[in-house]
Amino acid sequence: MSETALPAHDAAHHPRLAHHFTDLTSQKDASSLGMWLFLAQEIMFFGGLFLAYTVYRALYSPGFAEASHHLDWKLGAFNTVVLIGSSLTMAMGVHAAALGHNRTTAGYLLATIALGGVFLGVKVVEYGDKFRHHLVPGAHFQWDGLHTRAAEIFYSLYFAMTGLHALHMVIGIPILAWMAWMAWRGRFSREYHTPVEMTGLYWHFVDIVWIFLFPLLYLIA
Amino acid sequence: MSAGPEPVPARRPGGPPPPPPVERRDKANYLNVSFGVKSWLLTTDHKRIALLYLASISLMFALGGLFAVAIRLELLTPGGDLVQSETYNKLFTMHGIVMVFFFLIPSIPAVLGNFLIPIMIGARDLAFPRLNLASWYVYMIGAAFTLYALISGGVDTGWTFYTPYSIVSNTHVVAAAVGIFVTGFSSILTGLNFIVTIHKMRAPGLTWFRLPLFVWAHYATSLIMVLGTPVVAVTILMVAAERILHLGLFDPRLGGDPVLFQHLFWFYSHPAVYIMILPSMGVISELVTAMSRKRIFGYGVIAMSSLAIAMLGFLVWGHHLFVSGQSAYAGMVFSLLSFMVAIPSAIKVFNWTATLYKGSVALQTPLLYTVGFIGLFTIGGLTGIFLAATGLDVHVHDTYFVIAHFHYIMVGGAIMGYLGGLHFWWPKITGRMYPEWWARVSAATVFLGFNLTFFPQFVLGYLGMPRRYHAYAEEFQVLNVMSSAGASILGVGYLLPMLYFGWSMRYGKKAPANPWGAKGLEWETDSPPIPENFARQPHVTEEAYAYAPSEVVVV
Amino acid sequence: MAHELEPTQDAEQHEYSEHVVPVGVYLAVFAALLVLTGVTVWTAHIDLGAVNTPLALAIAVTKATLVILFFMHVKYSGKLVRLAVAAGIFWLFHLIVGTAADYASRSRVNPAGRPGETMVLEDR
Amino acid sequence: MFRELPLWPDQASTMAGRVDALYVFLLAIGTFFSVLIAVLVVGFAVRFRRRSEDERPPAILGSTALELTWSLIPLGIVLFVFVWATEIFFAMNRVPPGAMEIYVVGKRWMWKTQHLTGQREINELHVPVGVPVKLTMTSEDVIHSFYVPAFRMKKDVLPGRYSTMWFEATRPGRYHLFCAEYCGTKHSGMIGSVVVMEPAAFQAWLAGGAAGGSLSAAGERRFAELGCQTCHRADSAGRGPVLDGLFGGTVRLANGATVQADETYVRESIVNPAAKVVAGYQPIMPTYQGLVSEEGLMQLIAYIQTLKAPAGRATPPAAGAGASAAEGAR
Ligand code: HEA
Ligand code: HEA
Ligand code: HEC
Ligand code: CUA
Ligand SMILES: [Cu+2]
Repeated sequence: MSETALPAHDAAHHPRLAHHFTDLTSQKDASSLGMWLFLAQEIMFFGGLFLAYTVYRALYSPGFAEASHHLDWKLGAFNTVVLIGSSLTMAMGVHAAALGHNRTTAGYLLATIALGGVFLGVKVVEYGDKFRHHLVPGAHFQWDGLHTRAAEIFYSLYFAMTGLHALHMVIGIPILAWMAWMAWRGRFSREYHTPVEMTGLYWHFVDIVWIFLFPLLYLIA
Repeated sequence: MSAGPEPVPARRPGGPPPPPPVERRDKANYLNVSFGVKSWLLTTDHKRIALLYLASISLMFALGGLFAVAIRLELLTPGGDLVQSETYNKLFTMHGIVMVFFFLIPSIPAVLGNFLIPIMIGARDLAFPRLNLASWYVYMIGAAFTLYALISGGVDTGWTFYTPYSIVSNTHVVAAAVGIFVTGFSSILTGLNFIVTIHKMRAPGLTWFRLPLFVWAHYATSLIMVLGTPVVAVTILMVAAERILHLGLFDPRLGGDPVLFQHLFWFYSHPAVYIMILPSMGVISELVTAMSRKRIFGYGVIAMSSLAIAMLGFLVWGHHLFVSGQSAYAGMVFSLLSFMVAIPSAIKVFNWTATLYKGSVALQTPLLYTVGFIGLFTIGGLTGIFLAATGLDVHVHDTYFVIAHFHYIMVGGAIMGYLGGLHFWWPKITGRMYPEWWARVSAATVFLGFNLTFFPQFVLGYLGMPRRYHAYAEEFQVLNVMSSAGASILGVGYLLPMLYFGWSMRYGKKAPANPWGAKGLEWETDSPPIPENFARQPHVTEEAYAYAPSEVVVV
Repeated sequence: MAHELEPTQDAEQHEYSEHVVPVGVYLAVFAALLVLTGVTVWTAHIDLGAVNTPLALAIAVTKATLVILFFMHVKYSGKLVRLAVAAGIFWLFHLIVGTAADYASRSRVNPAGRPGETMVLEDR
Repeated sequence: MFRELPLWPDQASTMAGRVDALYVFLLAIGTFFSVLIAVLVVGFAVRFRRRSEDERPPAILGSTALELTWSLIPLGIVLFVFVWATEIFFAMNRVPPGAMEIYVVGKRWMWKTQHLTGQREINELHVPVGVPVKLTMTSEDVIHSFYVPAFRMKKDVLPGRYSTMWFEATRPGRYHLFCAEYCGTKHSGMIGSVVVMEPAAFQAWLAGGAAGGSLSAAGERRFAELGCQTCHRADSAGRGPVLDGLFGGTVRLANGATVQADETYVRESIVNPAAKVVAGYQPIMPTYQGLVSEEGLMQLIAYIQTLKAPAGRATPPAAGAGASAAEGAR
């Protein structure tokens, strides 16, 4: 066993380098691996609901089809486009950050927030509609089709899955706002913009979940 | 070997003030570097966080132990006479929840793992120190919810939360569920931190196959934590949602399927039993070599068997559902896969045994616990084979046979490993030696008490005494009395370390840097370690456990 | 000596490359995602029998892959990140397939049984 | 002394011996390996204890041959156990044809059993010796588990569906019946006994009190009370399908699928008729959920089972004939 001195963090080292890392690259690698592991965890988290969906869809396929017809696929499609758009602005934001363009980054992040807001707004409209039509599972659930129970299960899953998805967006937006603020204050640089990137990964993940939710919930033939 | 200039403590702008310069090496360590409550509650030093965890989980263990004492008292007599059946049901539920989620799952990883992994790999800290502190707070928040559930009246669903009972039970299921949900994230964050740390922070020269086996075991454990825990989190969230929002996912009255809940629950909770045993196996791998001052037998095989257990462990969850209404064909496949997990476990046991052969075995406390672990884990594991045998499990499922099986592994195995590790690294953690004589007495007491408590339960189980029974048939009494008697001995055995560990922190003999003459980076630094772990960046130039041999035997 | 100081890392040193993706790539991916969304909606409204759902899923997988590879830069990332992605997806797959196997075999092995029902093998 | 310290449960079914044999085998294997490991570990620790601080043990790095040995031997053993256990498991799941049928309803916290001949029991079950008995079980609330240690048989009883279990008792006597799945406050009080009787004694017991007539007769009355016959008439003039000969056959559904008409199907048709609509009919049948208890449902099923096929429908299996028929089938 031999040893060398601990790396001396001389004055030249980057202010964003934490004491237990030797250089920015390895610090960034660690963050990025950590974030991906977090996303793997998120996949499994949603996975439980996707499993429940798979099982009940197989058990109650006619009921699911019937229930799905009461969702407005046009709103769903609109939201899909909005969310894909927000993914694009997010990617552009990260791109700008990587080039060290702080102001541009802030602009793209704000656009992402705006699109996220639109998405959530549409969701609120949809949820309100479900409330009015007594499609919220529970004591007041009403269904005039054939498959009352299957429809109730479907709407349980609908609310659980879209609700959890929306919750992720609600968490994401403040983080985006914070990133936008930091970018506006010029905190990022070519060398150091890891937080923007990590936020981006999270936001894209949320987008991917919706990419699956849309056909599975709105488009059952 | 190159010596650079004396290191200058690093600091981040706006961060805490730099630790004192390292010239006063023998004086400045992570314990005395700063004082006050704040210096502990806001620390990002993995060593201090480990101690925060140690304190919290010890309290939780005492709490879970008190529930166990109450259970054993009630079961002294066949009539349900000590407590009401409602109370009894809450007792075993809280016992299970506290012991599993708040004690055993965090025990070794969050205490010993947190303390040792960075040191063992020659790093200054975990990859994400603040996340590490956050995970302790998350744990505490989860514990607070669970304690709230407890104080406001308890939960009575069993630690398994089976639906539809957990949906209709009128106890505080939601608070307990939220508690488990939240703690789950503490475990995910710890696992994530470990994985990144092990990948990214290893000292120069420390290649994968030079890693101590303790680190391998934690790597495997962390994989389970990250990939399994979220599933139970969302499942338990759905149960809470069923109660609050009346979703019908698991409620047969609403068209849901309760067996789906069982699938989801065990998809995590079976791998979780390996979260509980793998770290302990890691400890034992360290202890056998250190206590016999000999290279471990079959390093690569032990390392790989940890990964194999973690992987295979994800494929067997259906063995808890043999009589639940799962398809018999699925049962058959899950049974076969359960048998397969036995192989890597067997490999470990045999390799440890072989390591002792021709060693220079110090018969000190850590070794006593090692021997205890190997014996009791073997019995617990082999009875797992009984349970994995479908035709036999139909009879013993949900009887005391299962209770005995898992206490043999979790109390006899995992806790023995935990205590062994705590004794072994106690000098490193506190800089003091524990009193060896008392420690041996306690190890012997735990071993005897343990067997007297749980061996009779195998017999009870095969006789057909169902678990979670508040009152039982008369003919089961003798065996139950034996078990309760054993539990009181066991309790004394556990109380002793709590007392002498506490005593030793003040009065114990000062520990040298390497009291065991053991190999490993953690023994190269001071006891207790300095805040930055190493004064100089260590370089690793040799295999793990490279005890200078008399001869090298290649078989 | 400088390189000696670096902690040992996995074979590839840089998990995350500084590769700056041209904006054109982002726009192309965005366009592809829009088109695929259109295709999903379109195919959902024509009756393809049993093919509908697998097709919708296949399109969703394609879209997700595009997002992961380009927006999330996995195409330019190291092995370790790819491994993490693969692990997440594989485990999800495994969770669903493992459980579905139970439900599916309940009906297959017992002609009288249907999914969701206790299985009994009857010698009728 | 040994009355107070029992070590082995009663053996009272055809399964008990088979399960015990496997258990004894596993005990032998388990003891062998536990003792082997214990002797080696303790033996090595003592034999090679440290005698001086400067001892230098040899470095034994490992051995592929040994690793293979101690992987393959356990592997062989577990594969053997697997085959053996699976054989027993499938035998447990495969109900012999013509088994005598008994219906069981679990509810917090009691067991209610009904014989086809109409006897109803609470927390007791009388069965004849030497006759395969099939239990069709369901729960009114949460999951329970029907467990008779002396038979080595156990099966979870779930709400909303039927689970089946069978056994053939071999020794007259009174045995414990436990609820083995935790079901709430009085889970440990959800116990009773299974009384195994000689066939003659059992016949006498059956002849005793069948207060309400046979199970199917009770079902017939319920059928009339609930007004089922307004739609389901034997002459196919009703708005619903003819139920004669339905049971045991296959039914074509409106969505093209076919299902087997078993207990679960009939039960679902009554409590949730829209779930599976018979081809050629409108989904007009009202749901009877909440109007019929689980026991009532079982009576209806028993009744529908007795409706013999008019020409053309598949023949339903022998049912409702009680012990004698089951005996004949063996
Ligand atoms: C740390 C915890 C832990 C560990 C490691 C294990 C390990 C194993 N468990 Fe256990 N188990 C639990 C904790 C654990 N279990 C708990 C808590 C429950 C009950 C949950 C509840 O319902 O509340 C349970 C329940 C349980 C069941 C369900 C029982 C039922 O409810 O009906 C089954 C069934 O297959 C099972 C099997 C196994 C097997 C095959 C292993 C294997 O991994 C064991 C492998 C080890 C060995 C085999 C020993 C070493 C080998 C040798 C010495 C060589 C010789 C070997 C052979 C010849 C085979 N366990
Ligand atoms: C890590 C897990 C763990 C641990 C360590 C234990 C430890 C013990 N368990 Fe535990 N047990 C479970 C996990 C665990 N158990 C689980 C998961 C269940 C299933 C629950 C369910 O069915 O839902 C269960 C169920 C269970 C039952 C079955 C209840 C039933 O089904 O009706 C019994 C019965 O004997 C029992 C007994 C014991 C005993 C005697 C100990 C002993 O080892 C405890 C010894 C400890 C002490 C005696 C305390 C020592 C004293 C102190 C630490 C200090 C004292 C305190 C102060 C001074 C304040 N346990
Ligand atoms: C309003 C008329 C009506 C009443 C009253 C009614 N049914 Fe039905 N039943 C139908 C119709 C129509 C169908 C076929 C469509 C379907 O499956 O839902 C049917 C189907 C069934 C089936 C499935 C038959 C098959 O061939 O597969 C069963 C069993 C059944 N009913 C039992 C009952 C019982 C028992 C009652 C009384 C408790 C009852 N029904 C009351 C109209 C009725
Ligand atoms: Cu019914 Cu336990
Ligand atoms: Cu398990």
